Amino acid sequence: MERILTYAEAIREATEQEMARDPTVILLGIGVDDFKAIYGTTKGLIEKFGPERVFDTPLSEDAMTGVAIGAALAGLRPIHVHIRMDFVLLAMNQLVNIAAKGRYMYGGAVSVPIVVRAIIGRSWGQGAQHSQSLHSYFIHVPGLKVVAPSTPYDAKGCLIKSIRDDNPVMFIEHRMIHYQKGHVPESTYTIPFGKARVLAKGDDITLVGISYMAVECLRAQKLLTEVGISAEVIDPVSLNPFDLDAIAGSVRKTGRLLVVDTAWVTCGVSAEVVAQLTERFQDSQQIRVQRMGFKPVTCPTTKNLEDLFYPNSQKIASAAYTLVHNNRKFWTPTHVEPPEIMEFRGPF
Amino acid sequence: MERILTYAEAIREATEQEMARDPTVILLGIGVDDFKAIYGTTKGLIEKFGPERVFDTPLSEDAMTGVAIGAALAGLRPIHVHIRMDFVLLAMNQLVNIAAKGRYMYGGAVSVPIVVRAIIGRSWGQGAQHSQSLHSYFIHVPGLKVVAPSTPYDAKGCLIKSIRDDNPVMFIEHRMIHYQKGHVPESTYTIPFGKARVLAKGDDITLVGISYMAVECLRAQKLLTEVGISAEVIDPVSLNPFDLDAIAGSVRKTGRLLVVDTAWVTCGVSAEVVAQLTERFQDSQQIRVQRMGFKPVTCPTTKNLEDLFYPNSQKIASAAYTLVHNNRKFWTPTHVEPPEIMEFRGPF
Amino acid sequence: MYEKFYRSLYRIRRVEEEIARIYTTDKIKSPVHLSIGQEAVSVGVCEALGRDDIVFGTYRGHALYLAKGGDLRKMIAELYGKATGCAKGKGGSMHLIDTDVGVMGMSAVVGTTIPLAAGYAYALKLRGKNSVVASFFGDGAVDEGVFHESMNFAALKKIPIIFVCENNFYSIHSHQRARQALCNIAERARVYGMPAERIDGNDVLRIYERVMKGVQEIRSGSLGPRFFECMTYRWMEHVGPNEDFEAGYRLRSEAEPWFEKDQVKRLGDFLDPEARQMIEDEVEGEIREAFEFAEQSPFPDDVDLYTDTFKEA
Amino acid sequence: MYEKFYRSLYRIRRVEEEIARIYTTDKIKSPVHLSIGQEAVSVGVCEALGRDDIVFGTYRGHALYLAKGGDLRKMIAELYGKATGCAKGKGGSMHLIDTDVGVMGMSAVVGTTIPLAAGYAYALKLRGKNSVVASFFGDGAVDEGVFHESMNFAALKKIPIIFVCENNFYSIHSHQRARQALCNIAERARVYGMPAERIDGNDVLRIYERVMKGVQEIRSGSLGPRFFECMTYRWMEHVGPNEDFEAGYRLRSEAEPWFEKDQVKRLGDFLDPEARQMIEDEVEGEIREAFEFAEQSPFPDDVDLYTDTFKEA
Ligand SMILES: Cc1ncc(C[n+]2csc(CCOP(=O)(O)OP(=O)(O)O)c2C)c(N)n1
Ligand SMILES: Cc1ncc(C[n+]2csc(CCOP(=O)(O)OP(=O)(O)O)c2C)c(N)n1
Ligand SMILES: [Mg+2]
Ligand SMILES: [Mg+2]
Repeated sequence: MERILTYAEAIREATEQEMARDPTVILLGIGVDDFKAIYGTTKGLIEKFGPERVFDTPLSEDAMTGVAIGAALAGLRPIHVHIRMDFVLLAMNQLVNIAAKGRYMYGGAVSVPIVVRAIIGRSWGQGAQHSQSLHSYFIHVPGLKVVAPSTPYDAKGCLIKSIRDDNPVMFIEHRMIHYQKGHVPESTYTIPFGKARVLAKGDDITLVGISYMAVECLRAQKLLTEVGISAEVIDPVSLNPFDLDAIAGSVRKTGRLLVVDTAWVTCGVSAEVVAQLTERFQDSQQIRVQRMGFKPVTCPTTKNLEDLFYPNSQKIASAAYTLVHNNRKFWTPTHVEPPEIMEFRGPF
Repeated sequence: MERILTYAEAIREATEQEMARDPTVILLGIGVDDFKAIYGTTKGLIEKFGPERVFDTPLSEDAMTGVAIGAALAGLRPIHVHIRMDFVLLAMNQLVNIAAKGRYMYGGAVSVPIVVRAIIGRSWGQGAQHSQSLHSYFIHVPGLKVVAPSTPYDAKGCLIKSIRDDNPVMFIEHRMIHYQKGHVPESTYTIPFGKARVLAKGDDITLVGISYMAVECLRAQKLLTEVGISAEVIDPVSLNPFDLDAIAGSVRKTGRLLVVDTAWVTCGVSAEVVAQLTERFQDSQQIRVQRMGFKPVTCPTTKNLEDLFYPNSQKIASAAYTLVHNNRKFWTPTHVEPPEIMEFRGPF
Repeated sequence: MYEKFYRSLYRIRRVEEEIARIYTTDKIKSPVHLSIGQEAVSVGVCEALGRDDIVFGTYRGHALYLAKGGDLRKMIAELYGKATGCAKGKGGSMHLIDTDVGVMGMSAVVGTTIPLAAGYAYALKLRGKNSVVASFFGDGAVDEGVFHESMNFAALKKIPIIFVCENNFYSIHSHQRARQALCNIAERARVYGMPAERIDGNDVLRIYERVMKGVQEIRSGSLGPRFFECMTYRWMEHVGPNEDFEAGYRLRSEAEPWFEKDQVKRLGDFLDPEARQMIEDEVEGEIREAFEFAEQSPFPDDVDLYTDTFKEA
Repeated sequence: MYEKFYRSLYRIRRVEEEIARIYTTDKIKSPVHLSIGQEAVSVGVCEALGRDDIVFGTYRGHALYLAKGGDLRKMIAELYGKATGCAKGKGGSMHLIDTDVGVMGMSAVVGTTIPLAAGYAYALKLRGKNSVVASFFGDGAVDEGVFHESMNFAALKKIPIIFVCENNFYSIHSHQRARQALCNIAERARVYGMPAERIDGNDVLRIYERVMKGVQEIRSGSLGPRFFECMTYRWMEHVGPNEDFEAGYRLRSEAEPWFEKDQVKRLGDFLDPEARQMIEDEVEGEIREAFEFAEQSPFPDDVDLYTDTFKEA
C-alpha cells in the first residue's frame, strides 16, 4: 500500500523526524509557530519541540540569517524559513558574504550547517514582490548548495539530506507544489545531492523542469503524447551541485532540449544549462536548445497578464512541438488550468 | 591634440558637468565627500555643489538606497556610490523590489532615475568580501539597466547617459580600470546603451570582455598576434540592454567565441551570452564557444592563489589559442603583471 | 470639521465592507489587507495634510489611499485587475498609487517605503518646498533594520517628515511582545533625536490635533522628523475578508474595547442625523458607482504585459 | 593582574608596530587596519572572559585576536599569506580566526558579525552552557540596520552576550556627528531593554571591571545582553601603517588627550621595572619568532585554491 502525502506534509515529516533524531536541529522564521504554520509545513512542531527549538522571529531577515549562521557555528543545525523568497533579498549579505564564504575565508576552520527554506509565491495576484524565484543568485556564488525538489518523495529526502549536510543549503520550494501528492515512506531517508531524476522516459525531446516546472513539464509530456511526441522529463532536483551528465545523456539521445525555469531566463539556471551543454556538445553532436521562463517583465497581478507571464504545460508542449518539428510545424493544445492554481486563494 | 584622462577622472568630469548642468542631480554615498574621494572620482564636488547635493551617508546601504529612490520619485536624479559592490548585497531589497519594479507595479505612474555606482574591488588581498562582481544579479531581474564601460571615453559618456536616463541604472566600475588612460573630450556627450564597441578587429576568434576584462582581452589580443592569431575584441559596454547583434556579427565571421567575465561563470553574463548565441546560431552555423571568469571558489587573499583565481591576459590568450587550434595545440605566453595590479596597494 | 472627518471615516469603512462582501465572488483575485477598525489613523493624519503633501504606505493601504484623496474608482478597478485601475491592473491592492494627490505608492515588503518617504522628504527640503511627507508603517516594520536606518537618517538630516507607526499590536499573528522585549516604539524613535509620542485610544481627533501641530511646526520652518505611534486595532484577519477571533492567536475580548473606540460611530454620533444621512447617501452612491465602474472596465490588453518596465526617453 | 594586563597590551602594541614597520617591504600584501591606541578595549574585555567564552570581531581585529589568546604565529603567517596562517592564507588580516580559544572570526563587511554573535549566544543558552559571547564592533556599525535587529533579538531572547561598541568617533573619515544626530550609542542600546553604559577614558581597568561584573551576572544566571560603549581613539590611519593627521579630517590636537590615555604606558608604569623588562623581553622574543615563522612558512599550494569551499561528509 502506497503511503500518500502532500509535498507540504512531506516537509513537515522530514522536519519532525530530524528534530526528534537530532537535538541540535532548530527551526526559526516568521510565522513558523502560528496556526497557519507555513502552509502546514511546521504544524505541531512547537508543541512537540518547545519554543526554544521552534521559534517565530522578529521581522529582521538580515539579522535572523546571521543568528542562524551564528547558531550553526556553535554546533546547531538551524532551519530558517522564509514564506516568500522575495524577502531573502534582505538577507543576501549574510548568505553571500558569510554563509557561502565562511568556510573558505577562514581556511576550513568552521562550517555553516544551515538550511534556508525559501518559498516561491505565485497566483491570486501575488504580484511584483511575492512571486520571485531567485535561485540563480545562490548558484552564482560558490559556497551554497541549492536544491529544488519537485515531488513529495524528493522533498522529504532532500530536506533530511539538507539538514544533515554540514554546509549551507538553500532549499527552494514552490508554493504551488505544496499541494502535489505522492508516495512518501514513513522511514527517514536521504536523497543524494547532484543526481537528477528522470520523471518520464522519451526519445524525441528532453524537457528539463526546475522546481514546480517539473510538474508542468510532466503535464506537457502527457499532452505531447497526443500528437505522437515522446518527451523525456528530467527534474534536476539539485541545482548546485548539478547533474549535467544526466541531462547530457538524455540530450545525446533526443538531440533536443527545452529548459523550463520558474524564474527569469536571463542569467538564470536555464542559461547555465544551455551554456554547459553547448560547451559539452560542440565537438560531438549538433543539438537544438531552447529556454523558457518568466517573461522579461515584473510579475503583474491581474489574472490575464499573469497567465501570459508564467510558463505552463500548454506553452511547454507547444514549444516542444515546434522544436521537434524544426520550427516547421506549430500546435497549441487547449489550456487546462491546473487544480493548484484554480483552487488557490492565497496568500496563505 | 588628444585630451588624455584616466577612467577615474572621466567619471569625475561627467559627474561635475551633469551636476553643473542639472540642479536635480545629487551625489551620495559613504565617503563621497572625504579626501580620498572614492579613488578621486568625487574630488572637489562638495566644494563646488555644497553639502546638500553632495553628501556622505551613515553606514546604511539599505535605507540609503531607499532614500535615493525616494528622492528620485520627488524629481531628483541621485547618484549613489558604493566603494565595493559587495556592500550592495545589503541593498538588494530596495534595488530589486522597488527600483526595478516601481514603474511596472505602479502601472507607469512613476519613474526611478537613480544611478548606482558599484565598484568591483581587486588585488592586494581584498579577499572574500571586497572582490565580488555581482552584475548578473541586476541583469537577471527586469527593470534595471546595467552598464560596465571599460574605457575613459565610454565611462564619461555612459555616466552622463545614465544620469539622464529616466530609469535605474547600475553603473559597474572595476577598481583596476580606474587607472586606464584614454582620450576624453571636454564637451559633454552620451554613449547610447545597447551598443557594443569593437576594440580591435580580427578574424580568427571573438573575445568578449566584460568591464576590466575588456582591457585584459585587448592585452591578450596583442599577445595572440605574436603567434599569428587575429582576435576581434568586443566590449559590450552595456549589459542590459545587450547588443547581441554585434557579437553575433563578429562570431559569424570568426566562428569562435571566448567570453571573459570579471565574475563567476555559473549563471553569469558569460552563460547568458553563450546561451543566446547558441540559440541564435543553432540553425545556421556551427560555432565554438568558451567561458572564462573567476574560478568557482571564494576569492582568496594570498597573492599566489589570487593569481590563480582571476582570469588575465595570459590565460585568455592561451585559451583563445587552444580554441582556434581546435583543442589540438597549446601555448602559454609568459605572464606580465599589468601595472595597475603591480602598483596597487589598496584598498583605496 | 466633524462632517469632513465622518465622511472620510465612513467612506473608508464602507468601501472595505463592500470589498469584503464582494470578495467571496472571486472578482477580486488578489490578497486584500483590510484596515477596518484602523481608519482613524489614516484619516486623522491625512486631514492634517494638504494636497501637496505626500504619503507612503503599506500593503494595508486602502484607508490611507482614500483618506489622502486617492481616486476611489481607480482603486476598485485596480482590485478587480482592470486596465482602468490606478496601476493599470498590474499592482493590485498592495501597490496602490495616485500621484495626483500625493499617494506615492505602497509596498508588499514590510518596511520598504520608510526610506522612500525619507528620500522624498530630503528632496523636498533640498528644493525648498513647503510640503511634508508622511510615512505610514506598522509595528512589525519597526523590527526591520531599515526602520532604524531611516530614523537615523531623518533625524540627522532634519527632513520634513512625519512618521506614523500604526501599532495594531500584531504582525500577522505575532504580538508585539513576541517580537520586542519592550513595547516602547515611540521611545525607540526618540533616541535618534526626534520628538516622538504615543497616541492612545485610536482617537481620530487627537491624532489629527497632534499631527497638525507637528505639520505646522515643520511648515513654519522647524524642520526635522516627528514621530507618532498611533495605537489602534485590526478587527479583521491579517489578510482576507473575514474575522479571525476563532483562530486562537487572540481573543475577541481583547478586541472588544477597541470596538468601543470605533471612530466611525463616534464621529457619526457627533453629527446631526440629517447631515449624516446626506453624507452616507452620497458615499453609498459613490461606492456603487465605483464598483460598477470596476465591473464594466476592461482587463488590460495582452500587449500591456510588456509596457511600463522602462520609461522611454 | 597588572602584569597580565600589561603583557597583553604591550604585546598587541608591539605586534602592530612590527606590522607597520614590515608593511613597507610589501611582504604583507593585504590591507591592515591597526588598533594602535585602542588596545584597552580588547584587553579589558578579554581579561574578563575565559577560554571557553567566544568573541566575534571586525576587520580591525588584531588586538581582539591576540587579547583573546589567538596564536600569534598563525596570525602573522596569515598576514603574510602563508599556508601556516590561521586561515591558511585565504583570509588575510580581515578574517582572523582561532576557534581553539574562541576567536570565532572577523568580517570585512561592517556589522555582519553582530548577529553571528547573537546566534552563537542563542545556541549557548539553548544548550545550557555557561559561556558568554562578546561581540565587538565600531561606532560605524551602529548605523547599520543589522545592529538594530540584533539588539532587538538579543534583548527579546535574553541571551548571554556582551556587546562591545569600540567608539573611536570615526567610520573611516566620517565623524560620528556626521552620521548620527545624537551621539548616544549606549542609550540607543538601552531602549531595546538591556543594561547599557558608556565607559569613558579608554580605561582598561574600568572596562575590565564593568565587563567582569556583567559577565559574572550572566554566569550566575541573570541572562540577557549587556552593552558597553567604550570610548577610545584610533591613532593611525583607518587602514594602512601610517599616521594621517595631515589628511585634514581630524587634527592632531584632537588625538593628543588620547595619547595621554595610552594604557600601555599607564599599565607599564604600574609595574616594577624588572618585571616589566622581563615581560617585554619575552614578548619581543615571541614576536621575532612569529615573524620568522611567517617568513619561513610556505605559501599555499596551487591545489589549495579549490579546497575549503564545502565541508565534505
Ligand atoms: C520583509 C518582509 N518580511 C515578512 C513579510 C510577511 N509579512 C507580510 S505582512 C506582515 C506583518 C507586518 O506587520 P505590521 O508591520 O505590524 O503591519 P500590519 O499588517 O499590522 O498592518 C508580515 C510579517 C513581508 N511582507 N515582508
Ligand atoms: C557594509 C559596509 N559598508 C561600508 C564599508 C566600508 N568601510 C570599511 S571600514 C568602515 C568604517 C567602519 O567604522 P567603525 O564601525 O566605526 O569601525 P572602525 O573602523 O572605526 O574600527 C567602512 C565604512 C564596509 N566595509 N561594509
Ligand atoms: Mg501591526
Ligand atoms: Mg569607528
